[in-house]
Amino acid sequence: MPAETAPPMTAPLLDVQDLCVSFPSRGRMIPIVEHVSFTLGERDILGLVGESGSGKSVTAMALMGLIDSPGVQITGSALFRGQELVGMPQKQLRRLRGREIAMIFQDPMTAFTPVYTIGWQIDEQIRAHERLSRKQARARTVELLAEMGVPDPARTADRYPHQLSGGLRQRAMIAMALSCNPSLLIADEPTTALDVTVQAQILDLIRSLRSTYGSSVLLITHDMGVVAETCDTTLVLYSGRVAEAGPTEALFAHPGHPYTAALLASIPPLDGPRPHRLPAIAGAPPSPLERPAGCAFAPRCTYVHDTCLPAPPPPLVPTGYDPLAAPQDDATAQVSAAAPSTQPVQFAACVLPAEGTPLPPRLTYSELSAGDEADATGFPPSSFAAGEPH
Amino acid sequence: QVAPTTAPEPHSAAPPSNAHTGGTLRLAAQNSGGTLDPQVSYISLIKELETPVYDGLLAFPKFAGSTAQPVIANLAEAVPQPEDGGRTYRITLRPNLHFSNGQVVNVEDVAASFRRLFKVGSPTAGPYYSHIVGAEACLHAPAHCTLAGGIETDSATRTITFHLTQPDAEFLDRLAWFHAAILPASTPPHDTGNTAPPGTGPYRVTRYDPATGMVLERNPYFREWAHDAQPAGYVDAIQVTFGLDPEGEVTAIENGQYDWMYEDVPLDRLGEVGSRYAGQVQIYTLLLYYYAPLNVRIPPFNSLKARQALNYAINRHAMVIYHGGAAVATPLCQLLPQGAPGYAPSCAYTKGASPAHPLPQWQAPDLEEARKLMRESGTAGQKVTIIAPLEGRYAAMAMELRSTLASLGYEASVRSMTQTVQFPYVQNSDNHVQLALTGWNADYPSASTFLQTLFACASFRPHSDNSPNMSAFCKPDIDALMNKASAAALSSPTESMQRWAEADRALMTQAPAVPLVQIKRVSLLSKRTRNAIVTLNDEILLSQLQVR
Amino acid sequence: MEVRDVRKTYHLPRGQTLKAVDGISLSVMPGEVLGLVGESGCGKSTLGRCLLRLTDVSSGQILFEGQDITHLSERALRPLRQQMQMVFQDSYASLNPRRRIGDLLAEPLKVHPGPDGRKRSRATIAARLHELMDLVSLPAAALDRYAHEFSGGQRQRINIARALALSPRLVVADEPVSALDVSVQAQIVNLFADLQARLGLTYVFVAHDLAVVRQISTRVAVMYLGAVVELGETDAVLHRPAHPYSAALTAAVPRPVVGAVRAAPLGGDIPSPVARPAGCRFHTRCPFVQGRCRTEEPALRRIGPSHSVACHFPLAEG
Amino acid sequence: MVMALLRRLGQTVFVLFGISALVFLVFFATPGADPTARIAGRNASPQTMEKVRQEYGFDRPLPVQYATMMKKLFITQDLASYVDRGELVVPEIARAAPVTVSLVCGAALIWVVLSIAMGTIAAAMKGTWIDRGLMMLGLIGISMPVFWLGQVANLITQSRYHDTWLFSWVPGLGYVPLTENPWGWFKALVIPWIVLAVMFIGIYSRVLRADLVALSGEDFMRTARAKGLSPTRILLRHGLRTSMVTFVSLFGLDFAQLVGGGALLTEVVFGLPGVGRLTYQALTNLDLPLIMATVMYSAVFVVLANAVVDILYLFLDPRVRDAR
Amino acid sequence: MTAEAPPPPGPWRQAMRGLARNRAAMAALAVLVLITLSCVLAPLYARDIAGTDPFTSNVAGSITLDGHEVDIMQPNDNPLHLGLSPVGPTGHAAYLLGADSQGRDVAARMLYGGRNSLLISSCAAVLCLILAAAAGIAAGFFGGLVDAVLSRLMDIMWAVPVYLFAISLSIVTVSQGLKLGPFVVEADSLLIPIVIIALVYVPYAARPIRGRVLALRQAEFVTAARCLGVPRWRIVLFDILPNVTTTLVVLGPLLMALSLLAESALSFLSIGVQAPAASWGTIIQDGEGLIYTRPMVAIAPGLAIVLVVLALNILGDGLRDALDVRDAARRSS
Ligand SMILES: Nc1ncnc2c1ncn2[C@@H]1O[C@H](COP(=O)(O)OP(=O)(O)OP(=O)(O)O)[C@@H](O)[C@H]1O
Ligand SMILES: Nc1ncnc2c1ncn2[C@@H]1O[C@H](COP(=O)(O)OP(=O)(O)OP(=O)(O)O)[C@@H](O)[C@H]1O
Ligand SMILES: [Mg+2]
Ligand SMILES: [Mg+2]
Repeated sequence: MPAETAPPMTAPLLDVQDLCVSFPSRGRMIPIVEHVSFTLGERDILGLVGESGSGKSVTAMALMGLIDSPGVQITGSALFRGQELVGMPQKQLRRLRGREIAMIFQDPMTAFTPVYTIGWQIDEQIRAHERLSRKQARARTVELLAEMGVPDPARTADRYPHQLSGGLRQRAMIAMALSCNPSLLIADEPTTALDVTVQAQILDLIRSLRSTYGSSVLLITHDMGVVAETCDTTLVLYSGRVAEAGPTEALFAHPGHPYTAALLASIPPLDGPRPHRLPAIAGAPPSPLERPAGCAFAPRCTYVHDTCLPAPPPPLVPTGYDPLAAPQDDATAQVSAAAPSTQPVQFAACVLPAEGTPLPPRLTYSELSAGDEADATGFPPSSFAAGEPH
Repeated sequence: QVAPTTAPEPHSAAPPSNAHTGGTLRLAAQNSGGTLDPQVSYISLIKELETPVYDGLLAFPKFAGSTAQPVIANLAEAVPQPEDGGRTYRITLRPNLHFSNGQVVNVEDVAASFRRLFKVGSPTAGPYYSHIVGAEACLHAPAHCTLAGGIETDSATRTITFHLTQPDAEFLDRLAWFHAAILPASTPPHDTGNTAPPGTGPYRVTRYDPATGMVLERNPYFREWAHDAQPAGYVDAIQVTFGLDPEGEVTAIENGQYDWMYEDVPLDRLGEVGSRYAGQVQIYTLLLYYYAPLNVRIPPFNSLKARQALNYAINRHAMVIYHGGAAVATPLCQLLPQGAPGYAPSCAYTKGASPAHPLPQWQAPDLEEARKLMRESGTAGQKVTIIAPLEGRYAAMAMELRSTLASLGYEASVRSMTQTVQFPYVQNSDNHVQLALTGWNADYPSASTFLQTLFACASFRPHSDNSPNMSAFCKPDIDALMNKASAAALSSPTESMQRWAEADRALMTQAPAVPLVQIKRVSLLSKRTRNAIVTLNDEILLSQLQVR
Repeated sequence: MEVRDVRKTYHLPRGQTLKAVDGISLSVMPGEVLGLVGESGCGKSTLGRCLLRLTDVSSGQILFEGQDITHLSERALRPLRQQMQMVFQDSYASLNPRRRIGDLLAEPLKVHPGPDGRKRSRATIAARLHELMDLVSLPAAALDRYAHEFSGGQRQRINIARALALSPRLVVADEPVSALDVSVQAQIVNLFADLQARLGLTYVFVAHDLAVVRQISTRVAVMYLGAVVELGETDAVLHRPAHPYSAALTAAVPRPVVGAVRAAPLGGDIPSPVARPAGCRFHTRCPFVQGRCRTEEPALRRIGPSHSVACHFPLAEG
Repeated sequence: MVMALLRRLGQTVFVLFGISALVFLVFFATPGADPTARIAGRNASPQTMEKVRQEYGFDRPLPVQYATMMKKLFITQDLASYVDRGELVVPEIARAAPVTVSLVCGAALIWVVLSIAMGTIAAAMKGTWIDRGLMMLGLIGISMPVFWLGQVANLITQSRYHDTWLFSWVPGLGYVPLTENPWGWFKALVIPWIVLAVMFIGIYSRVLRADLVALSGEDFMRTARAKGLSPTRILLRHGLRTSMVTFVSLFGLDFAQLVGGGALLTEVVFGLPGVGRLTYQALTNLDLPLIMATVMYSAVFVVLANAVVDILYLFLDPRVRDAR
Repeated sequence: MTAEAPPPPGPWRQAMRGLARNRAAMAALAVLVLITLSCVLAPLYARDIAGTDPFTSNVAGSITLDGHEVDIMQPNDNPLHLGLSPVGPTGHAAYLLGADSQGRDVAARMLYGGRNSLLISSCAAVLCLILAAAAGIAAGFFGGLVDAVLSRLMDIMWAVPVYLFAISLSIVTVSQGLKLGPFVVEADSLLIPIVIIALVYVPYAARPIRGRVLALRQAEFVTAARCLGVPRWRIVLFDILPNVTTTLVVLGPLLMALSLLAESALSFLSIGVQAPAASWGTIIQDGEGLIYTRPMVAIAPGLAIVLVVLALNILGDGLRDALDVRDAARRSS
């Protein structure tokens, strides 16, 4: 577990506090990401899950300083090895980018400049950060490609992006990201565009990075399955806010937020008996403009009641699942995979735990299986809910 | 009008060899003139440039003044006297003449040159030389042209005898005309295009590129034989550059980059030229006028009253303004221009005049008379389309015509086409042109070219693009009058002149056209150019220009 | 519906050909849901389009209720369109952005005569529109709006409503939920199931997500490089796959359960459909490849009462 | 490859045939276009007209005339003008072409350099006043009719301010061959170059900027930024290099159109005896041989340029290279 | 459809709102409206304000300025009495910008000329769009032989530089008029430049439209319509056309700008608008002959052209930005 591999008492690799990103639109500031906090330890894989538009990519881009829309507002702090990333001058950021923090993107089809060879582009990154000759850089490139499992790496390096299959391109992308041995790799949906069989290969590769390169990974995805098999800790985003965070195992076993629970429940099972109908969540996530003042999930939540509605949104609280975990101060509540406490802690932004009515542990498929009992879990059948934006 | 800056040089057999000799004359022209073949080219630029290159048996005098009217001997020893009632002319060729390739000019060259006129299809072969015996056959079968019986040569006596089918009062002029240039007999019987055949004049063409320019250099075999007919040249070379537009040419001459421009000074530069470069300007009369032929066979101008109304109404003063004012143009209301043989000032259509009582000069439009005639003609309200060339001055004149027609009550419109297209278009009767706007200039001073060519029955050729009688006018009595005038030229030139003037007035009574304006050429020379001699027929003599 | 040895070849520049569908025969029984799975580019959509004659097939036969529709003209096909419809993957692209939803839904009702053989009146169309909106749980107000004003799930409902407007018996759904978020995907999958139960529809349900296919279909056809490699009852194919590719596919799906053990993934990438391997089309990636596989192409053969596989050495027997 | 070449050739021949047939037919359908009288000369006798008609074959059926003209144009190359008797059109074009090429190449150089500079700077400074100012300048350039701009330039440099030190070097209008006097060539052409280039600078800088801005939202640009490259390098090596594909295709077509005679207005205004002006003169005089020759010349150029652009594509865009 | 409830903003209305927010585009629109309006009011100006007739030559006339009788064509003060110059800009209502070489009021002619220029360019743009849309849609949607024939035709038209093409057509038609079967167009009709300009820009406009239609033909909503058994003509009319319309609307002002430039070029070469009618191009042409003495005659109409083309381009840009609703919608959902 990460807690064992990370040296205790050292600062985490990445410490994000209260990150907010808003974009101006028609004279208003639209908060896309609101008060997101998390930490990421050395050699840790953190999963960032959420539905489309929940702000995952924006969070990642904000960390990299890659958002350059005019008028954008980024507040909060993000300490990378003690260096503040938010507001860091571009020049300095540039030195970090690619060298200390690398990023790979969802669509390997479009992430390479189409008019240069793969090798040229990897060389370029190497030479941008290290004083190497062309030859040396190419040697490193070929070596990296080989390590990524690319067959015939020397020839592949001389090919153009469009000449490679999706899987190969994504490997090349990872090779490029790793070319300067970054301590942090941000992977924004690296497998979404790939086929399942190829996806499995890439996820294996990402998992192995930790041991071979000692990199930490921030893995962005919307696939709970991917998170379950890859990540140490998980952060669930819902409409730009953290809904729940905690060690993956704990979070999957005992979701603390109704959204997490419903999300997990609505995934059709591959094994076991087939549910008669899927426990779907009614409605759709709100757009950032129409985000409720209180809990963002309230309009779709079966457990919604008056305390959920007024502002401010419920803070992250430790879910009372682990009796050993001492309740922490609400204001400083945070996810900490490498916290001094030896016990992993799970947090949810929900009023239920505080009210003493935490969710029951996650139902297994077998429990969901028999016919209309699905409704007994509290999820109403699919319908056009009132709270949904038109 | 003609004001040569220096007096003509005294006759001398030797080429001029004084301080003014030598140097290169730099000329500018907007476009080239196509073929250099002197028997084919009908472009005045080429004629102007080739005047010091080729010679005919006779020539128009190369000096200015009132005595410079009749033709004089050139390659011929003397101007021949008509024999046989004007059917036979005997000419003796001067000895020791050389072409620029060194060949001696002999009588066979002369005969061959005339045959060649037909073989190459010279534009004037028909109108000018068809009276030579055998010419009709030559016109019909040019390839086998012999002119048998038409031209007899005797190399021993160096005589050439021309036999005509009928007397031709202008035969001598036609021997002096550019197309009658004498070329070596060996000249190919087709248009020589961009190469100039050898000539006899003081210069020869050494380079010609229609896109860029032309160079004339001295003809090494030239010895001056008659200063009045073909004087030796001053400059060593004449360099012509094509491509500048007139505005650019003016600027370039003002800046001393060129010595002479072929085109007229553009209107908006006249003021500047007249004030700052007055000393470098040559203004001289041309046998050129602008007029509007009225088609007398289709409405509304099949009505005499309508034609007269328009003649009364037109503001010829405005026409003068369009050409740059009174210094450059004169109102014209007769069909013979000033300077043409037979010209007698007469204006039938002006305020206070009538065909019966013409005034000597145009005064002002007479709108009242015009309106009255219009009422009588009953043609008001009809549609009239003016077919005019696109080019600037024509467009302005056409607009003025349109305004006048409109004020007379016609529904007038102007249709413009480029001049090359418009000129044949308005001639063809198939196009039913009511009113055309065009200009006419004489190849050489003669009354017939203005009156007979433009208004005789014979020169109306229906369905043909070549029918210079654009009015489709045909009055046998006037035709007879003109024939009489023409015939009289051989016997009594003064009577001939009077009769031409009479014919002019008779024609204007019928008003088959609206004469508008006669213009003068405004030519700009550079500061360093001297000795501009302007002749009636050949304009500025390039060979006589001197440069510092 | 039945297809017999259907092939579709695309002609690429430089004289290359791409066999998108390479000899597929299968039949769809009334009332069943046939799931079609396979990786991207294996020809699922092409097959779906061929079924509805939205692309012309290169060879083979398509029978709809016993009638050969392979070569019917567009005009002759029009009455049959009422019987078979399609729902597309991209809910946005399949709705004309410049027309109101009401117009879009009314379009099929306008061009096809009603059950009485006459043109439908405005009133019947309006009534039918409201019925349809009810059916897919959308408010009637949505009719006046444009596609871009809806969320992905809602748009997919509109697509479904349009497909159902003419009360078809067969619906081909081409990855209708792939572009949706899980939370919404479940709603749509439920909707499909509900509609089938209510209206007795027959589906051909294309998806690349095995879990979704399993949730909804009665039989599954697994496609690889333009051909069906395995066909059978859903649970049989997913839990006792007979083709190594089906096995790899099921194994590769990430499960939302921590600690789930997954078999080592398949190596290599899918070969380009332009240069399909000779012999068994899967031999380049097959962990159990043998000599025969490289030369001889296996035919789809029965291994159980309703289970067929195209493999020389199937992993399981019916 | 050979097939592609043959196809291209076939297309070219087809286009050339189409245009020439069209020109030919339109010409003969135009009343007043009969060149006989013009060739024969003013007041020529009917017999002379007849001789000309036979000599030039105007009495033959149109297809025969067409075939003869094509033969004279392409095979024997002795097609002569109808207006200036005896002037061969092929050498005439050959003489005019260097003028046009001089004009267009110089202008192209100016507009490529300036538009790339303007477009890139504007894209780099997106949203600032510099961006807006540059783009506005570009728009103004696009909005000025070239013949008018040329005249105003002439007015200023030739007349109004010719006496000042600023423009006293400006030579009179006209062309000076490069081989004769390189410096004079340059002086004579520099103002026409600028005037001709102005509009293209506007178009190209705007297109380039739009392209670069659109590209900046592309994934690969984001990748480049994530790699930690400098903004200049991203803009030039990734953005500009990719935009070059569009830029070159646009350039190829415009360049060809200009060399093919599209710079006619500039040539007319500045008295440059180039192909455009030649074509214009041919058109105004309805000089069919010259029209035919110049139109063929420009069509060949445009088709050729299309081919060259396609080949350049191969160099610039590896995706296209593989698609062939 | 129904006009009840809160009117849902359609894509068009949204675009218009977007346009209304674009200050540059609005300013451009205002300029265009202003210029159009003043051109429409040309007779009013000529008759009531300036008191001149801009269509009749008036070289022999005179006007009264500050109580002095002034000849319209003033003799030049030089010893040779060469040439006359029209009165220059007077600064008075009459002959505000001076006279041209035919003694006509340039200011009044500018307004009348603007009418023709704007009329021709807008009609040409519309006609061109109609033709291009027809050609583009036919080629793009039906493909096959139709596409081959149309594309080859476009190739042929493309192979001749636009201006050369326009000039050739103009020269042929301006001298003769057009006779198309029963339709006879007079040589001085404005229809001639309109048709010619529209024609020469068809390939320019048809190309993007064809491309768009090709994309649309592959679009899933067209497949969906086909799947629903919608007849082709309905697909063209309701699915293709509305989606092409944005392209058309954006192309509109740009084409009009191009047409205006082409018109002025043709008129400048005297083969566009035929005298005595004016257009900005013909006035420039008139001014060419006066450029050394009265440069204003050529400069003023030139500036007018620059202004209008500039405004049209800005408006076109604004429309393009505003009509990108599709992409905007994509981003926000
Ligand atoms: N530059 C920007 N300007 C304005 N809004 C933006 C910008 N970038 C992103 N957004 C908005 O922010 C929201 C979150 O976007 P983000 O890309 O982070 O979502 P995501 O969680 O990554 O979704 P997906 O799974 O689709 O990638 C979206 O609603 C998007 O429209
Ligand atoms: N119009 C076309 N022209 C050429 N090739 C095509 C065309 N349409 C599809 N293809 C090719 O045919 C093959 C099968 O495509 P198809 O769309 O049927 O795959 P699919 O299984 O639906 O994939 P996906 O899961 O990505 O939708 C692919 O390789 C595709 O590139
Ligand atoms: Mg994202
Ligand atoms: Mg598909």
